[in-house]
Amino acid sequence: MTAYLQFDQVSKHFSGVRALAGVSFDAHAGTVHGLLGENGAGKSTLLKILGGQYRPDGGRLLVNSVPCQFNSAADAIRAGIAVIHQELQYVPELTVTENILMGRFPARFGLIDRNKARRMVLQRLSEIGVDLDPDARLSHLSIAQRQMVEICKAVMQNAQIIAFDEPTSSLSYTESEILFRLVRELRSTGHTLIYISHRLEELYSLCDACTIFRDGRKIVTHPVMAQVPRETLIHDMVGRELSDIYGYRPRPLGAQRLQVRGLRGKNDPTGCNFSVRGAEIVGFFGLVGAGRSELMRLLYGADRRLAGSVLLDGVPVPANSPPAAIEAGILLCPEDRKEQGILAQASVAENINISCRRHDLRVGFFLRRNKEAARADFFIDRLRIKTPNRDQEIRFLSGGNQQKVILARWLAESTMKVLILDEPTRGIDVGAKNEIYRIIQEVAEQGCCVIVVSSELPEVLGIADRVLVMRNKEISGVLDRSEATETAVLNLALAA
Amino acid sequence: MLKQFQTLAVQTMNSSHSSDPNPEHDMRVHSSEQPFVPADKQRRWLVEYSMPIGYAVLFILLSFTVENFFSTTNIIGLMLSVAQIGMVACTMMLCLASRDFDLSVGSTIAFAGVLGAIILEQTHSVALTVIGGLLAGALIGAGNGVLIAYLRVNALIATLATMLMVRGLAFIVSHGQAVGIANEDFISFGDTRLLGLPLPILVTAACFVVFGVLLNHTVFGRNTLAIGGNPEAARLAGVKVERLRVWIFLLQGLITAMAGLILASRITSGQPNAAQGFELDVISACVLGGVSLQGGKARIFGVLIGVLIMGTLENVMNLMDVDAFYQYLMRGLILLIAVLLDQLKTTAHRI
Amino acid sequence: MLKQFQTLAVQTMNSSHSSDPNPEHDMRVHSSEQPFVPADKQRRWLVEYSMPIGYAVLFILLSFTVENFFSTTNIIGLMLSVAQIGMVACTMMLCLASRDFDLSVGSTIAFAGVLGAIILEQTHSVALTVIGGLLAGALIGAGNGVLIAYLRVNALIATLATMLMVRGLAFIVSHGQAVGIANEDFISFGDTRLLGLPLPILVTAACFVVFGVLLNHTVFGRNTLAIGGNPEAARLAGVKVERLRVWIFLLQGLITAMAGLILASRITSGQPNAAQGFELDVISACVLGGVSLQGGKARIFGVLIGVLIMGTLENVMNLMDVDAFYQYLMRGLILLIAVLLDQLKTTAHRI
Amino acid sequence: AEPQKPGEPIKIGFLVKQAEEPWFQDEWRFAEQAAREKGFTLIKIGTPNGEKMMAAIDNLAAQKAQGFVICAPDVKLGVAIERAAMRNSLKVMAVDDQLIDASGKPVTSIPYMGISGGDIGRQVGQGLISAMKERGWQPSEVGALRMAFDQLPTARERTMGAAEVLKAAGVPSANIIDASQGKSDTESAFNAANIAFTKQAHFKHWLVFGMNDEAVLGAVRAAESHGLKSDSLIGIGIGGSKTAQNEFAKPMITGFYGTVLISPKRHGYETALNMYKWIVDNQQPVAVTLTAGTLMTRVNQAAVRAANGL
Ligand SMILES: Nc1ncnc2c1ncn2[C@@H]1O[C@H](COP(=O)(O)OP(=O)(O)OP(=O)(O)O)[C@@H](O)[C@H]1O
Ligand SMILES: Nc1ncnc2c1ncn2[C@@H]1O[C@H](COP(=O)(O)OP(=O)(O)OP(=O)(O)O)[C@@H](O)[C@H]1O
Ligand SMILES: O[C@@H]1[C@@H](O)[C@@H](O)CO[C@H]1O
Ligand SMILES: [Mg+2]
Ligand SMILES: [Mg+2]
Repeated sequence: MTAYLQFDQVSKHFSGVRALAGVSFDAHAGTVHGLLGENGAGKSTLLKILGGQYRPDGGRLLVNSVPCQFNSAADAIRAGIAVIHQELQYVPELTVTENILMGRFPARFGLIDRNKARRMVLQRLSEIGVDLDPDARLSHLSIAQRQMVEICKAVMQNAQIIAFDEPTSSLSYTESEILFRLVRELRSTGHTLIYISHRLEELYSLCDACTIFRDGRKIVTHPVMAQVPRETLIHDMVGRELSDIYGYRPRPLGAQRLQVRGLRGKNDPTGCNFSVRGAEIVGFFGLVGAGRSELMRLLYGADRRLAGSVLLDGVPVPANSPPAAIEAGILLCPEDRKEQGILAQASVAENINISCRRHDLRVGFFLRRNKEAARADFFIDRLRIKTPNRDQEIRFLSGGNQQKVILARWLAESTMKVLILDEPTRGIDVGAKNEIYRIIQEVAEQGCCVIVVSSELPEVLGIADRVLVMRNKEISGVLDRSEATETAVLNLALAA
Repeated sequence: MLKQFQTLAVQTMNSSHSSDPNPEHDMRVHSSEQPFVPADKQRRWLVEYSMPIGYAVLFILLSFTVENFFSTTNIIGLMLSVAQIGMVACTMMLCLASRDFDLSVGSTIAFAGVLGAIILEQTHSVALTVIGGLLAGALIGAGNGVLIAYLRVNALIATLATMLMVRGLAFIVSHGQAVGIANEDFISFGDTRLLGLPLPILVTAACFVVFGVLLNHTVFGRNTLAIGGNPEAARLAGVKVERLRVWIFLLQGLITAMAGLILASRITSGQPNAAQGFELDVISACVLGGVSLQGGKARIFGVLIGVLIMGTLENVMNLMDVDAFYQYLMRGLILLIAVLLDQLKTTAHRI
Repeated sequence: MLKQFQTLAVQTMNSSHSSDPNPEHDMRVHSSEQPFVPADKQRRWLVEYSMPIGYAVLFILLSFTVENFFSTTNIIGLMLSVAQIGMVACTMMLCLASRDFDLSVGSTIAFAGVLGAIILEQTHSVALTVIGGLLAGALIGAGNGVLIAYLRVNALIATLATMLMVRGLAFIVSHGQAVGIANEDFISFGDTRLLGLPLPILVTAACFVVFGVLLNHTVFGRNTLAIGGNPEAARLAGVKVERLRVWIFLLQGLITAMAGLILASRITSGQPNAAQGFELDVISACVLGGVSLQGGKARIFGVLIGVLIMGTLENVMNLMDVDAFYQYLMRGLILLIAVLLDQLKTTAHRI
Repeated sequence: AEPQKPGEPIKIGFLVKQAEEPWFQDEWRFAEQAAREKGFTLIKIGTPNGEKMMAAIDNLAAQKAQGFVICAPDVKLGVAIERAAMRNSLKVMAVDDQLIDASGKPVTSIPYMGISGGDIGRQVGQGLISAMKERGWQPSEVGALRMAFDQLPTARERTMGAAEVLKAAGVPSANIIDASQGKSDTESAFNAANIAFTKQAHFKHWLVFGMNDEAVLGAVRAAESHGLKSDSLIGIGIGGSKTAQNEFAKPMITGFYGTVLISPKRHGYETALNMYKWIVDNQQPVAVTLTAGTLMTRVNQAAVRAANGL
């Protein structure tokens, strides 16, 4: 049987960076082919070549044994290829319908048939099992909902080849399940699917075959993924053994430090109450739109507080001002790295130092270049951020590496008392996750309160001392580490 | 093909977290939980239409307080005074919506007028005049488009350059002198009336209708907003971004040339230094009407209101005989008040 | 907390460069595995410095081909002609870098000059004149900043409004008449020479140095770029976005007022209609120098070159006696060529 | 035209092309004086371009004015003004610049009072020549700097008029140097003149003229930075504005020798008055009234200004 999609010695260089070096592998119709590899291994670059966004420097691409050369995304779409990119590509001011049908509106003489468009989208959305208002603007949706729109957009292209680049990184449990069903359905109807993820569990449950990348090279293709042990995969990916990636170490908890009382923002019907002890790691779990991110932004002062108070060590934290929160020792690493995190045109070093540099300025005003450089290099090294140097603009880094840089920005803070990480390991490879969990523990060990918001259930269970579950903008339950099982948490997240 | 998903999804929910007997409940995490209360709906409506309502209130107020304001002559005069700005604002809206910028419109108005007058002088043919003028405008626009879309020159600089070059051309072809127009047919276009309204006003009205439909009901319009909102996303969705941008500029050039010809007919001459500073007026009207300079946002109705506000302002100040120096002050102040009011609304909307 | 990061950082620096058995060492995926080939480095260097190199080449070429170009008098004249643009371009750079926009600088120049001249006329005190002028500028700037940062008025409209209002004020306080300056101390500032260079040129040079340092070596500068690149991210990273923006505009007002006073001293009078269209010249110079209108990108060196290109262009055309009408054409053309060349470079860089 | 109905208030428009220019401020001031004396309402509108001018005429009609005086942004707007006035049954009179039609002939139906750009220019030229002769400079040795702003037709007419006289008096054409101002302000004039002085460093004596006082002032300042002081430079402007008076008020004599003053009083007061009489008594003004300028220097300034009612 010949493969439906073949990569033949595909290479790609960016100025000074080798992203892909002669990669070859085949993907077959009616299968899901997983791509694995560390951050910056070249996975997304490969999909961008597949989607016609980049042209390869060398090698070629065969679809159904026919060599293809794409000069634009439109060419790839015409060849029956749909790609769901890692960095979501939507138009914030347009509606769900308009985003999904962009480039292919049903129209007569250029006039859009709005009703038909709306019907088409509504039908497909409900077929997939997503409940979304087709007239809502994307800017009003949560990231997870935007991600579902992207998926729907790709599916509606009627492509034979569909590639997913870390689709679950911004989905929570329910949507992920919907997505998995969708992927299996597409497989059963004979589509060729490429699937990138850093979550081994989902790769095992979805993929038939898989290919592992490292530093732009293909390490190995496993025709039957199920037969490959987890350890082998991890070793091939990161080049070393990792036994327990969470590395949880119990530690003595301190006194109550952070107290949140009746905190309420625009969308909350009631206020939220909770508290965190010193040295404690609290995990927040919930389904999409459960209101976790909103709560954290309120706590941090990024959104308008309507009622309630936040006390840190008994002292009230001023509302509505992130700088004041930072002053008080509360830090928030936001969930949306593209919109709220990266300074796209600034260097890696700049992105790391932007906030914490205020501690080591010269004469209160001038920068200390070498100190900042040393700090940047330290984190590049410790988080294994793949970049040619600290002066590279962050937008040229792979998604996972950008996430690491943003994390480094917050981990570099030396005066933190409360560290809030919203979806911190989104898109990060196993090796680096392990490192991040270790740092989180270190931070906690020094008496900080750590709050980790995550939609990855194993992660929450793996690192938290206590799990708070949110549902419908309220905290629906609190579970100690010993009580927090998958079922218990999900019951709280879903129950009426 | 995927029809069974809904049910499948429901099954998953039930099987994996069985406690809920109501299958539909789980899936609808959003809308059901964020219902719009009627009060909210009313407020949204108010917010949506605050600009036209605001303008209507202003209009009524002025009718009662400013002598001679509410009279046919004056209203027609008012509309005539913004006819050119109105036409060009329609295409400028598209241009801004696609995250571009066009400073060359003032020069194009002048050039089209001068060129038209010269052609008319030479050939005495109105048809050739119109064709020549429009063609020149379309070419200028397309040139801008190619520079910006294909050669990726910054729109500000590119259109600043064409602004200078086209103005230069207008001076060169006319030797710096206004070119008189004697042809009655051509001149009469500027003051002929249909249904009591001068033709230029009707043309402007037609522009608003056509470009309103174009923006809201055609692929062209939606794609324009898409490339303004996120060009990369539009490209990845298969939109021919470059071609579209050239078309937008071409249209802009065409309509601007038309405005230039109409102006020439109204003032019975082609003036090489006409319409200086026109570009800022047009862009201001658009921005006042809620078009975002960051692209991706446009409303034809807003632009209409923006244009009317600009015209009313000028008109009322002249009716009230405001001193020329204080007119500057007032214009600035009222511009500020207009956007501040508009701003209050969006802030209210956001929080 | 986590104070050891600092120490750790230093350790890592030391250890990783010695041949230690530290297992972390192998993990350094970056530099070692992706070496920069020298050719690439050279090209990057060329790309980085293409603008200054290009300007240098142009300068040498002109020195040989255009009579009178390369003479002390002419070069000083050239620099003098862009002294005002240069000063204001420094702060405009910051303004654009933070994704803002300022159209009010031309009016502020005029107003500061007129106000200064009036104060001088009344008090005969140079100190009061300077203080008064600068204060007015700072107030105008701060006003812009508050409107834009706190009241969230669109920068284009806000500064267009102040542009109108301030121009109006300039006319009102001077009754539309030039205000003469007779004070020798004040006038001498405009033509005193130090080290052979007129003071205005030295002031401009100082501005470039100060704002270069400000941009690249201070928190202020870095945060300015940050809020331009991604305001939301900057806010979440603890940057006091609103306050910073007000400061940027305040500085802009201050420096612009200084430019206005210097201009008044050079032309020995405060002219209420001075510097019309100045804002576009300044913004063009910045954009020509690679400052992005989308914010987040600025280079002081680029701005300097942008300003010099603008000045040289004008200077050479006058030296070569280019006809006034053709000057428009040439200015547009050369502007285009300059950005096109610059564009080629970034395209080369991108692919 | 039908005679004025009794009882209706009389309103007269006064439209000028550049309201910010001191000249027009003065003109308006004197027109106001006529309005006060005769008890009519004066409506002042600035109309920087053809479009604004058309709007202003419509606006006058809406205010039920009976007539207007205009200095149009461009003289070729004659026909448009004629038609707009007729459409709105308004009486119209031109001031300062005479209106012409498509073929360049004066629009005879519109009475005119004002100056001829060429004549004023020639007056400047004569002033320069006599001052030059007084100092004993040879026409063949002086440089004559024409501050050119040719985008503006009247500016061109004026400077060309001056140049004409200089040539006739023996200044070689080659000695007449153009300095093109990008804008019509002092700084642009400064920069343009600066280059000219750099290029033509061989001239030891200079004559400077331009479209207005600001242009000449810029050139004088530029000359000073080239070491050319009042003893080697004669500049004569046009207008007699505050800019010129400021120069005359300086303790030290500068290169700004004089200016040709035109009388805003006659233009403002008399035109408004004539229009009033036309409306009320149906007394049509004379078709053309030309006013002349007066050369005003540091020495005779007080007398000249007084003679013009300033
Ligand atoms: N436009 C670009 N310019 C320069 N370097 C680039 C560019 N795009 C990607 N790279 C580099 O190419 C390499 C591969 O990136 P890619 O995005 O394919 O990684 P990835 O495997 O998808 O990683 P992740 O898991 O983090 O998403 C990285 O080192 C990245 O920095
Ligand atoms: N800008 C916005 N405008 C309107 N509604 C919003 C906006 N941002 C979020 N929401 C809504 O608020 C709800 C809560 O979102 P939030 O991001 O806090 O949830 P979450 O628990 O963090 O889940 P996730 O981040 O996975 O979506 C979502 O349903 C979303 O639709
Ligand atoms: O524009 C000029 C004005 O400056 C004054 O000189 C009178 O005549 C007008 O034509
Ligand atoms: Mg990737
Ligand atoms: Mg969230």
